[in-house]
Order: sequence, then structure tokens, then C-alpha cells
Amino acid sequence: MSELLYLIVLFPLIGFLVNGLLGRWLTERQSGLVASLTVAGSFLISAWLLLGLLTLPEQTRRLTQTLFTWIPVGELQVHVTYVLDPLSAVMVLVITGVGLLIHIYSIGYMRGDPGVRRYFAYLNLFMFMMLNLVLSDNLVVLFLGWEGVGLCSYLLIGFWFSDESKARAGMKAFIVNRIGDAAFIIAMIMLFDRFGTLSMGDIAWLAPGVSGDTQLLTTITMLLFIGAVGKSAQVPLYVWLPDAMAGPTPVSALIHAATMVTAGVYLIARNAALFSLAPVTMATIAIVGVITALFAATIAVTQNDIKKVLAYSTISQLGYMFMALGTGAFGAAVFHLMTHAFFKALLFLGAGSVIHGMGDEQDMRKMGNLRHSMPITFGVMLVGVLAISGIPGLSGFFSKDEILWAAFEHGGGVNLIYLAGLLTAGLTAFYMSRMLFLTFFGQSRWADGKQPHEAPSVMTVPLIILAFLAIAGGYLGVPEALGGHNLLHHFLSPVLSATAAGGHMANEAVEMLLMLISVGVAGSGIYLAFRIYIDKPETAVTLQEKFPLLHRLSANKFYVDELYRAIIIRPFEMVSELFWKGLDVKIIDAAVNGAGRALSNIGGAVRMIQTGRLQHYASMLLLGVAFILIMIMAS
Amino acid sequence: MTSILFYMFASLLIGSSLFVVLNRNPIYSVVMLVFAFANLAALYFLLEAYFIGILQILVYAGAIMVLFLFVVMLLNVGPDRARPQWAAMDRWWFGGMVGVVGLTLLALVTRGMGPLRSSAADIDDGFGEIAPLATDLFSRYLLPFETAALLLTVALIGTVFLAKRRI
Amino acid sequence: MVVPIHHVIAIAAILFTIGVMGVLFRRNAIIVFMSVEIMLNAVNLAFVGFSRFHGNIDGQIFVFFIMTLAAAEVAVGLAIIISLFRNLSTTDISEINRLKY
Amino acid sequence: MIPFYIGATLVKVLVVFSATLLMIMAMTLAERRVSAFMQYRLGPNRVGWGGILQPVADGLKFILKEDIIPDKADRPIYLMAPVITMVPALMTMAVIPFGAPLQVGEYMVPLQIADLNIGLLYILALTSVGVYGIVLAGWGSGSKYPLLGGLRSSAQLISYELAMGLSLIGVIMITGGLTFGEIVAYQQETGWNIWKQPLAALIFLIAIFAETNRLPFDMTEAEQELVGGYHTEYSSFKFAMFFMSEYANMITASAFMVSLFFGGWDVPFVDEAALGNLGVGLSVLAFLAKVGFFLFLYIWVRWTFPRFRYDQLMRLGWKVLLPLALANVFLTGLYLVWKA
Repeated sequence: MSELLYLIVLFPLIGFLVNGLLGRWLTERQSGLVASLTVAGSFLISAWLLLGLLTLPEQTRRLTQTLFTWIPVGELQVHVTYVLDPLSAVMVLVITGVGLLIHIYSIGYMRGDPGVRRYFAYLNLFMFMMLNLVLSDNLVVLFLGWEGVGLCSYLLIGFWFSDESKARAGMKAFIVNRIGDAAFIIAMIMLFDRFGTLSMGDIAWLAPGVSGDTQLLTTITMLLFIGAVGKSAQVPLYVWLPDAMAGPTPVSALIHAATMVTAGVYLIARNAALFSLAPVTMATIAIVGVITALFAATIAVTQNDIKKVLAYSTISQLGYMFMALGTGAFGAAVFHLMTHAFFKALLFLGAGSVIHGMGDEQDMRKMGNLRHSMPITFGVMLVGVLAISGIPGLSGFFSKDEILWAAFEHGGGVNLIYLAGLLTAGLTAFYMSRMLFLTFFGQSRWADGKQPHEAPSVMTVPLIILAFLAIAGGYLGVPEALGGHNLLHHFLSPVLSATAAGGHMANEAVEMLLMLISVGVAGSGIYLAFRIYIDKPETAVTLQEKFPLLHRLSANKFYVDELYRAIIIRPFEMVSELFWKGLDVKIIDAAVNGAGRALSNIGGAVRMIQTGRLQHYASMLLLGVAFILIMIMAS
Repeated sequence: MTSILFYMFASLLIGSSLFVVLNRNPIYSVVMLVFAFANLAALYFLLEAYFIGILQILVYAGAIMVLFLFVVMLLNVGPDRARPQWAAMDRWWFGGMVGVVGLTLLALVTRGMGPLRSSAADIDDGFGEIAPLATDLFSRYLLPFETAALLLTVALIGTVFLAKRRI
Repeated sequence: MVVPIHHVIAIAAILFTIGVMGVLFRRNAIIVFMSVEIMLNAVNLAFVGFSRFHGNIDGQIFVFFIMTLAAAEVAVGLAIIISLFRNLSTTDISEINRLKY
Repeated sequence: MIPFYIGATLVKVLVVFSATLLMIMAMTLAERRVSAFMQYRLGPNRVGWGGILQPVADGLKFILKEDIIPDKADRPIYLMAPVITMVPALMTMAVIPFGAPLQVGEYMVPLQIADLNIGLLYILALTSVGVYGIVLAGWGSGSKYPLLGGLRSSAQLISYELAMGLSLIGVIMITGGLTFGEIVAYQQETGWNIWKQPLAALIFLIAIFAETNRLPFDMTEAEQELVGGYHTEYSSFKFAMFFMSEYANMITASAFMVSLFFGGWDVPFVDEAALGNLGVGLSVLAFLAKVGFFLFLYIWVRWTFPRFRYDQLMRLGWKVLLPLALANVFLTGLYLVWKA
């Protein structure tokens, strides 16, 4: 059975090759079909393999397939080995499942775009790389996928590259990611140096042996974490993600919400064994996660661009996941990763549907009262908002509460992390409701002549399926406190370390209380939004005037981009300019040009020898001969 | 006797060669060069290189110099119209060059081979005739020999190509 | 044969120098070319001389090949001179200076 | 011993030289008489008995005529050319054996000035040098017809020299020697070469006709086209020299033909050595008779065949004779390999 593993990866590659090489001979519809079918193939095979996996005994749920040795250099033997264990199975299913829906959705969304074949080629390449990332056992192959998804992200953000700001956004994503990648590479080198292998399975197995060397483990895990920070858009490397919204909306949904940005979460969860041994790193992860979650949430409150709201929401939710990771609740993080993939993809695609229906309008101030024009979209968006807000019965409720519970338990009671998480939850409910209200309720503020319309069924059907998933996804992890069995946790527990399964041993009464509190917080967030944006729309303006500083800070994203520009980019530019004008132009260029000019001058002098007179040439020849003869005589 | 002949032919050779170089009329130069080569052939005979000597006449006098004569006649190149107007630099340059080369060569000759030796190596009967040459040419030097044939063919084609107005 | 080899080679050297002189001093391409032939023949003489004085036939074989070469060279060279003359109406090599910078 | 050989050689040189001159004189007469005979007329028959002193009269006339040197002529060349033509023509006779070795006292004197060990090449070398006379005469006259004649001639000579040389190679291959002595001796033992190398003989025959500028190959002096050819501007004794060298060339060419293909001085079915000096005399006579036949053939052909056109001549030389000569070499080689 495990020999089918490579097919999961192969199918999108075929799709990429077909679309990329033969795209010009395909119609738009065929292109989308090829792309979707290959992903569907991957999805079906992973589903089939998952069923197979479930039939195995709990502790041996691990399918491996070694395809070939990619880099055999001395001790460094990089095998292309694919591993399907519970963790990667969940990831693969989320990726292929959500990916499939988004592929189908894209057929409708991208209709009529001249670059649609290129789009599907990139999308398939992304799927190939992402699956490599999550299936690989080897860090190098994982890194290949890691870089590959970065590349695809860059290509897709800058998909409409003729718009310079979009091309710039792509480059920004690429460059910011590089910072994390550098750390990742160093971490790999250190790992190889210490363990002599880059197979994550082996490392996990060997890790306890070096548990004494805390400093090394902390360094390695910190570096890996920096890599994850870059990829998963955590503070301080989150700045690329909002700009990444320049790409087509399905791309935002797939790459910048559901899959790629969760790669950092996956990386840490995958190396849970290693991270568990580095408490300092774990604490750092938790703090970074909390800061990110809260920080992004506060920015999201004042954004007017519907996709920007979602983008900051994504950052915030990723911060949530890191918070869970930092508290050792790997399972909770993966659970939230999954549910988040469902509802955030749903929200993005819904937003895409709105944008589509509004004729490429993204500013929420120019929307309003759309619930009649696009009822299906409204319905699914409602589900998404409720899910992310943590309303009981929907998936977000379960996963978020698990994280909060983990934070509570980790801190041994009420603590800062828990409180920040709670605050974030409230803010999340507030801004998501705000988005919903601004978009679908109130007065219509769109320009005259616009005819908002419902999206075609090729777009709405995936939305409905995702809405269903956004509701149902949470039931995989119903906590025991609510009489559930927390299926996902049990499924994941063989892979993640013992602490990951935490939660079910807790005091059920306290857990129930905490749930009530979080529901209350979420509810009040929604109510507040209702009060401000529907009941008394003028309050928003009043608030703005009352707290101008706060509003400006939030609306301008706390001037982080400007800050970066001032403290990193500007000095860098200045140094670069110094090097350019001082070193490059005056010394290096001058040396090169001078060498050229000198040669030219020497040539000018020497060419006088070239008189065009045969005899002069002959005499030169003779001079050489005479010289040789004299040398012979002299010797 | 032979040495007297040798020096006689040698001086004729050098004299006529000088004439070739110094004379300003190309036709005379050609004729004198033929004469020089005839003298050279005589030297070859005296050096007991009979085949080479006859080849010298056959190839140089019979073929090569006829071509020269032909070209001179065809182009109807008269005597150089004026004395060559050399720049002073050229004169010194070339003169110095010739001097250096000539002196170096002579120095090499006199210095490199030790004291005067008049005794030549003992040679078999028929040395310098066709048979030993042919034996070597068709055994040890077969490949160069065939290559030379190829070279001639190439030269033939090249000549036709170069000299013909329209191919 | 009582002529010392030095004299044979000296004659060859003188002949060679005469050829060099011709190549360097003369402006008529044909004469220059003939001077080249003189140089070749000077070498031939040296070869034949050495061949005789070492009693080794190889020198003469070399001369044989040089003659072959000379024949080929003259044919091509004269053809070149003819086509030069056809294009430039001169055989004065100081006027044939198209290779000049 | 050495003085005797030198003396004998000197005598032989004198004999051969004067004999050649005599034959030239005889040829001039014969040509005119034979041509007259062929055209049913008498020809010169007043000077001496039956006109036999006519050549002497001609010679006197040539010597006494005014020696004109054209104004535009290049004097040194103009004067040198007849000499250059004449000398090789006479020099070639040196290697021809004209009779069986003569017994003088205790010495055997070969009737041949010099049996050079590269005899055949010597001929080729000298004939090729003969070209210069014609070319330089044409150039030195400073006149356009002689120049054309000279150019034509040199091209013709060079072209036919190839075929001639290649046809000789067959003979050399079967004989295994380059000297005339060896070739004649070989023919004495095994029969004339004409039977073994008929193709070579034919090619050689045609080639010597071309080499001597005789009809049908007398492009160089075609009166209708070139007003006499390379010697148009020559008069008096210098003209006589061209004339004589032409006949001398004919004689030597005939002598080669005889020596190479018709047994030289060999008298068929007679053992010359057994007859002593009588045999020598017989052999000399036989040689002269054979040469005489070929000289007659020259005249015969001259008054029988029309002249070739120039392009036909070149085509014959390059496209017919040369390939045939090569084929002959090849076939001979095959034969020798087969025999070995």
C-alpha cells in the first residue's frame, strides 16, 4: 500500500507539466480540468491511504516509501522518502481536500484571465511542492518543498506581474521568507553535524540522546523556529502576508491561509520531539505566538480592505497555533490548523465571491447590504464568521477552546498567555462580525451601476462544501468535557510527544467554565460589532475621533512597515548606496574600467606595430627567430 | 677537384642569389634564380645527393620557376619604378635584422659544430640515388608521403579556386 | 669530398640571409616570394649537407618533402598574387596593406 | 686509367656533338625533300649533288643575314633565349647509348657519353629546362605574338611533360633501372619494350611530338595565328639556333624513343658482343636506322595531320594522355605484383 505514496506527489507534478509545457494547446476549461483532476487524484489516493492507515494498529501507523537517493555525498545521504503517518495524513488530506475545492473554485474565478494556464500550472506546482513538504521524511526534501512553495507563492502573488505593486508584493514575500530560510539552512547544517542524518524520523529517535545539551537543542530549535516564523508570518516577519493579498483570491485562500503558511506549524509539530526538549524555545514560541495573535487582531479591527482583514486574521490565527505549540499542545495546534484551513479558506473564497460579484471591489466601505444579492455567499460567510468567532457547535469553537484550555493548563491557571488568547478571541469575533456587517448588512454603499451578483455554481459548490467542513471539522476533536472522544488527538498521539495529547486529563468542570467564558467573550465581541456597525453606524466615526491615536496606529498597522523601512531597509539602502557609489563605482568599476582603458591605450600603442606592411611582420618573426637562436647559442 | 667545383658552384649560387635579390627587374630575377637553382643542383650532385639534385632541377627549374616566369609575364610586372623609398627607421631596422640573423647563423655554424671536419661519413654505393630514398619513402615515411600527395591535391584545388575568375 | 661541413652550412646560412634580405627589402610580392624560395633552398642545402656528412638518407627525404611543400606553396601563393593583382592592380606589397589597423 | 677515360669521353663528346649537328643539317634537307616528295614536287636539289649541300648554304645565309634586335626587346633576355634553347637540346644526347661497347685495346668503351644513374630523370629535367628558351624568347622580343607563342608553348610543354614522365614510369618499373644502359641491356635480354609497354610507347610518342612543338602540336609557332610564334622577332643566326635546337630536340626525342622502346642499338636476332667491333658498328648503324625512322615519322606526320586547336591540345594532354599514363602505371604495377 505504501508504494502508492509517490502517486500523491506525482499527480500534481503531472498536472504542472501538462499545464506548463502543453498549456498553449489546452483550452481554459481543459487546463482547469487537468489541474483539478490531478489534485482530485492525489486526494483520493491520500483518502484511500488514510483508510489503510486506520486499519493498522495504533503504534505502527506509518507508511514509508523510499524512491531514490537524491544526494549521495559521503555521509550525507539524502533519500527521497515519503512518510505517511497520522500527522502528515492530516496535512495531506487538508492540503489536497481544500486544494481540490480551491482548484475547482478557481475554474470559475479565473475564467477569462489570459494567464489561466500559467495560473493552474503554478497552482499544481504548489501542490507538488507542498505535498513534498509534508510527506518527506528528510529535512532536505522538506526544504525543497519549503522553498518550492515559497517560489510558487512568489509567482502567484505576482501573478499579475504587469502591476508593479503586485510584483513588488511577490518580491517582498520572497525576500522576507529568505530571512527565515537562512536560519532553516543553518539549523539543518547543525542537525547534520550533531546527528549525522537529516531524516526527521531518525532525529526524533536520536533526540532524547542529546537532551543534556540544552544549548545546542535551543539553538537548533530556535533557528528552525525562525524559519517557521518567516514561513508562517509571525512577528516580526509577518509583513509579507498582508501584501501577499495582491495575488488572486483563491491563491490567498490556498497558500496564504490554508496550507503554506501553516508549514511552520507543521515543521514544529513534526519535530515535536526535538522542540519538547528545548523549553526556552517553547517559551519563545508561545510568546511570539501570543504577541502575533493579539497584534494582528488589533490591526484587523480597523482594516477596510476585506482581504486585508482576512489576512491579519490569518496572522492572528497562526499566532494562536504557535501559542498552542509553545504551550506544548501540538495536537491542539494541528487541530486548529485543520479547522482554520476550513473556515479561513471558506472566508477567503467567500470574500473572493464578494469581490467577484462586486467587480473586483475589495473596499468594504463601498459594499454593504449584499446579503440579498448574494445569498449563498452570505450564508457561507456567516458560517465562516461564526466558526472563527468560536460560536459553539462550529469547528472554531472546539479548536480554539482547546488551545485556550492548553494555555490555561500550561500556566497552571489564569495567566498572561491565556488572557491574551481570550482577548484575541474577543477581538476576532469583533472584527469578523464587523467585516460581515459592513459587507452584507446596512446600507448599500456601492457605486451606481454596479450589479452585485451571485457567483456561478462552480464557485458556490466548493463554498458550500467548505461551509459544511467548517461546521463539521470540529467534531473530530470534541473534548471529553463535552462528552466527545477527541478523535484527532488519539489519532495524532503516536506521532506527537506525550504532552501533545494533554487536555483530556483535566478538570472537566473548569474546562466547562472556561468554555463559557470564551463563548461569552466571543458573544460580546459580536454584540459590540453589532452595536457599532449596525445599530448605530455613526459610533464608528465617533470612536475614531475619540481615540485618534489608537485608530491611526491600528489602521496604519502600527507603522511596522514604516518602522522596518526606517530601521532596516533605509540603513541597508544607505550602506548599499555607500558601497555602490563609493566602493563599486569609484574603486571596483574604476579598476575594471581602468583596466579596460589601460588595455585600450596599450593596444593603441601596440597597434602601431601593425603597419599592414608584410615586411614589418616578417621582421618581427625574424626577430623572434634570432632571439631563439641567440638563446640557443648562449646556452 | 670536387672541392674546387664545389666552391665555384657555391660562389655562383651566392652571386646569382644576390642578383635575384638586388636586381630590380623581376624577369632577370627569375632567370637568375633558375641559374642559382641549377648551381644548387650541382652542389647536390657534389654532395652525392643525385636524386635530390635532379629533383631540384625538375621541380624548381622545371615547374616552380616556370610558374614564376609565367606570373611575371602574365602580370607584365616591369622593373620597380623607383628605388624603394624606405623610411630611415625601416632601413636601419631591416639592415640590423639581416645582420643579426646572418651573423647568428654563421656563429651557430662555426661554433655549434666544433672543429673543422672534412671527413664525411662512409656511405654505401648508391647513396643519394633513387633506391634508398624510395625504400624509405615507401616504408618509414609512407604516411608523410601520402600526406604530401594530399597536400598537393589540396594546393591544386586551392590554386584553381583562387586564380579562376568564375568557378 | 673534402669540403668541410662547416662550409656547406655556412653557404646555406649565407643563402638564407640573402633570402631574408630579399624578403625584407623587396617590395615586389613576386620577388619576395622568390626570396622565400631561396630561404627554403638554403635549408635544403643544409639538410643535404648534413645528410652527406652523417651518411644518413633522412635528410634527403626531408628535402624531398620540402620540395613537395614548396611546389604546393608556390602554386597557391602565386594564385594569391594573381588574385591580388586582379583586385589591386599592383604587386607592391607596401601598397597591399589592408590588414592595417 | 683516368686520362684514358677522360680522353675517350672527350672523343665521344666530339663525335656525338658533331654527329648531332650533321644529323640536324641532314634533317633540314630531309624535311624539305620529303615534304616535296609528298606534295609531288622536287624540293631543293641544286646545291651540291641532289641538293646535299643545301644545309650548308642555309647556314651561310643565316650567318650572313643582318642581325636585327627589336627596339623594344629586352636585350639580355633576347640574346640569352636561343642559347638556353640550344644547350639542353644538345646536352640530352649525353646519356643516350648509341652502340654496343667498343673494344679499344684493353678497355671496353661504352658508346655513351655518360651513363648517369638517374638517366631518365636527367632527360626530364633538361626538357623542362628547355621551356625557358621558348618562354624567354617570347618575352624578350617585346612583341605580343612571340609572347603569346611563348606562353602557349610553356603551358603545352608543362602539360605534356607530365604524361611523358608518367609513361616512362611503366618502363622504369618493368626494367627496374633508371639508366639507359640498364634499359637497353634489359631489352636485349627480354625483347623490346614496345611489346611490353605499347600504351606507354604510344603516349610517349605523342608527348614527344608535343614537346618538340611539331605538328600537329605546333601551337607555339602557328603561322596563321601567331605570325611564326616565339621566334617571330628573331633573325639571322639566332633564328638558326632555334631552328637547330628544334631539330636537335627531334633527334634526341627519337633517340629516347628508340632507346626506351625499340631496343636502342640492339640489332634483332644478332649477338653484337660475339661479332666484336663489327657488331659495334652494326649496332651503331641499327641505332641510326631506328632514329632515322622516327625522324622520318616526324616529317611524315607533319605533312599528314592538321593542327590541333589549342583547347583540344590541352584536353588531349590532361584528359586523355595523363589518365592513360596513370592507368598504364597502375596496370604495370598489377602485372608486376601478379608476376611476383
